Amino acid sequence: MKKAIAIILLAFIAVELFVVFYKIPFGADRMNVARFYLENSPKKLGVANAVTAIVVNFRGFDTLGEVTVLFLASTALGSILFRRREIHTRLSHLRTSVEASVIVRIAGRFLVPLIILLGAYVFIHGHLTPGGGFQGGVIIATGFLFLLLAYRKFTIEHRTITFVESLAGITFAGIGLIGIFLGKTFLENFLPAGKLNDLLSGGIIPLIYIAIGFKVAAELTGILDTVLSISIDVKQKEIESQTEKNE
Amino acid sequence: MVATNHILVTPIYFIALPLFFAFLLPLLGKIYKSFIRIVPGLMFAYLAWMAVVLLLYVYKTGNPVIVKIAGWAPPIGIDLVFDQFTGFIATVIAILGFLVWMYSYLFKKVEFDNALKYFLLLMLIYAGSIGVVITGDLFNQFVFLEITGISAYALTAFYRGRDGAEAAFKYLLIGSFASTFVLLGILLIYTQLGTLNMADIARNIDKMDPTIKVIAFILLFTGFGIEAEMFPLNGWAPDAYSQSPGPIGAVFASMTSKAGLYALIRLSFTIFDFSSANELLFIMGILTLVFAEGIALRQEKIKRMLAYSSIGQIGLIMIAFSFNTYLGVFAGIFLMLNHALVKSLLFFSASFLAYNSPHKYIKDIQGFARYMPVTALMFGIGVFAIIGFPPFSGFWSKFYLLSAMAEKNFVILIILVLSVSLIELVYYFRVLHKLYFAEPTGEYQPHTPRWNAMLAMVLLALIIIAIGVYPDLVTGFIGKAAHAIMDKTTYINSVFSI
Amino acid sequence: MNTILTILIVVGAIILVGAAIFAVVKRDLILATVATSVISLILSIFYFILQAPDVALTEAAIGVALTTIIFIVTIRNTKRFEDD
Amino acid sequence: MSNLQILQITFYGAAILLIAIGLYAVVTKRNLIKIVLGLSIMDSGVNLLFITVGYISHKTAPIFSPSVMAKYKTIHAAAQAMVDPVPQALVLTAIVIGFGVTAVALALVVRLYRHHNTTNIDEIRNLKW
Repeated sequence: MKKAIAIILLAFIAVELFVVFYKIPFGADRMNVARFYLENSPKKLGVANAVTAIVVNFRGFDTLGEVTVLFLASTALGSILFRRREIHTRLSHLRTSVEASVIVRIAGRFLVPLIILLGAYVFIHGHLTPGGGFQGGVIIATGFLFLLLAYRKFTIEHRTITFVESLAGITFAGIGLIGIFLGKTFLENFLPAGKLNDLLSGGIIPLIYIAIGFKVAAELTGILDTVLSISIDVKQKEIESQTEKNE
Repeated sequence: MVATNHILVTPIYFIALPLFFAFLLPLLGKIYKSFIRIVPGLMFAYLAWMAVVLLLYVYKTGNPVIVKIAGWAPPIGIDLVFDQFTGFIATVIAILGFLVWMYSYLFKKVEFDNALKYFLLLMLIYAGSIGVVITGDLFNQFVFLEITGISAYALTAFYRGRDGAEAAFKYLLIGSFASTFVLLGILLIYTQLGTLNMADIARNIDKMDPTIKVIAFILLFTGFGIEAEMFPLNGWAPDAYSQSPGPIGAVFASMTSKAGLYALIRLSFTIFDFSSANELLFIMGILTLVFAEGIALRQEKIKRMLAYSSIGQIGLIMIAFSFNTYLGVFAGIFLMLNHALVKSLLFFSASFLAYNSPHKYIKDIQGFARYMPVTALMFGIGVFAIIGFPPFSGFWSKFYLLSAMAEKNFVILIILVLSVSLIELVYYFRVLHKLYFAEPTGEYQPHTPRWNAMLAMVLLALIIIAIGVYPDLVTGFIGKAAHAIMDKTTYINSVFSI
Repeated sequence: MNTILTILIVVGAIILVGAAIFAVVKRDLILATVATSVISLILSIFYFILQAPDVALTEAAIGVALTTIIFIVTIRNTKRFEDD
Repeated sequence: MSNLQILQITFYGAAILLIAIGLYAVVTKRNLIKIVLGLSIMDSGVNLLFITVGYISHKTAPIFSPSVMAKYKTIHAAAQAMVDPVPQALVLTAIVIGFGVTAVALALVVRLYRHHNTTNIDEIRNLKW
């Protein structure tokens, strides 16, 4: 009964939304400010990828907020799950009950550096090709995820993660603040724009995107590490309950 | 000078500094542990001072301070608007942020790791709330709303108790609904106008297809309404208020709900031009008020009671704004100020009362006034102020509200507001009676506030009394703020004149 | 876009909606999670067709890989099956 | 029907159905993980809607790569042949934010499971409303 009402109500909402969106023609050009972005990201900023120019410069403030959301998520995860460090190191061998196969481990030895290199390539070329700090950061985090899953002894020093995370965050906000100290505005470009499609072009944009790349990689690795350590906590609990029974 | 870009005083610092120090704090903590408490405090103090300076500047010159970001003038880039209205609310939030920090400086459960997270989250929820208020861009407002939301979820689940996670999950669910609605609304506006800047949208709103305009308005109104604790989507609020650490109740009342309300008001007053928006605001306000005060009467736990009373105040504020007259808006802003100050004082003092009662029930606080006279006195001042007795600030806010109603000849509404005040009187005095006149059940060694919490509460009480005795302290600012929010053209022109 | 691509897109959309319904109805949460990663995969192809390579990359990396991983870890540490 | 119309119905329909299915899961399902799954499906629907709206037929991705510049010669001509980049930038932000919210939600689920040993919403007292 409840489900039927929900389905009818949602069908109504869906139809209503569809009717509204059907009024918006598909594939039509309705750019307004976007026209300006497209014209000026190569001209004024020397950035080939217009999405990068918007994400990092025109609407860079959103991106600062977005990085903050990820930072918040990793902090929140820590505060919600109460990671217990000492247990973590003592029981880290419990993360995977079965060791990954030899093939996986050997493949990992060759693959992981390549994955990390690919990630770095993606965020260094963020202003030229598709992808950038976020995508590159995620790719690097996937590399660390592989390590965490394949090698049961592999642990990530949490201090390093915090250090990279903080440093990258300060770099992002700091580059923004330099703009103010130079008498310009927050996050304004203060370096020469350079030639379009050169690696060294786009002023501060590649710098910020590299900082974002490091930050995202560190944050996501931290999140994955925290999430994967849930199982350690659970196993710890099981062991505790078993020893209680035995006593 | 419309746009200031002073190196020491610029609205951008309200967001840039908390984020910068939030990223820096884990490193600072490694150098010297107490930095994690001191550095946020210095920052909050600086920002509160800066807010006052900026507000005085705006008040004296009459020019809003508008900064562009990344060097692009709106609508190309994102802009921050610190005008008489947003500036006033931002200043209130900034001052309360400093007081909340002072209150939690020696917060009891603070061990290193937890303290780090607590102050991080406090800084980020502060940056998010001020960001929602001063940003001039709709999508940017969404991002700040998300920052506020996620820090609020984390703070709700901050304690290990079993109910915190439940409250946080509930909050997260409804908050995700809100963000989906807001996103869809932003998308609809973008497809029609191709811009995300609020002033640009307001300028071109006539160009929107009428149906799409209505749907976009409803989506955004619902989304922001959830954050503002509007009926019927406020089921999360009492749980979140009562499960979070003591001072965070004050943060929710004075910062996050103010940010949501601001977004709602900006939406109805500036961005859209519906005359029926005021009626919608009015109806939702009445429903929120009646529903919340009715439930507050039946609450057994002190923090839940305060939470429902807080929702009721939000309803009153919505009603005041819905009149769309100068006096009504004036009363609304005064109510916002009063609510932020008084609810913070109530939550500050009540969290000590609740902390010492084992199950947080009102009946457990019998005779606590003997053991913690100052806290009880502070709670008493808060109660008198929120009901609207002179000489507290609440008196003036209710006075202006009633005169706004009288001006419009809303006799029934006047009766409603007076009877709501009576209901408030009943449930607050029940607590006061228990606090002062009931016999204590046994010997207590209560946990009493330390000097920092005491100082924060006394400062708040002094502000409340000062405004109550001498309302001209704030009426000038509030008057200009009311003019600023009602004057759509000036807002648009000043944004585009930089 | 030409006709063949159009047909492929329609088929993709049907799979997309089918996967979403499967994800909601299926009681085995692991399979439901796999269905959502299928959704992300098709979406990222759609984004590519709609000339948004940046978003396609992001969706592929976050939606297909990371979200799925954290869901699966959570499910492995709670209950695998949904019960009424 | 022209191709464009079919595509319009397909993309808008798929996106809105995703939102509706996600909403259905959030409203009716009793399993916490299913609810979070519903939220992420809902987010995906909104994101698809954004990208669909930004698409302009017969135009290319907004990247001024050497090959594009060789084809169109001037920046102005190339800019005329590109899709709207703004929704793409917004979706980038939205995807990352959605991931953050999902991670926090799942952490809360794990904590609820630790306290109550269940992921069923009905067996957790306060969550009923």
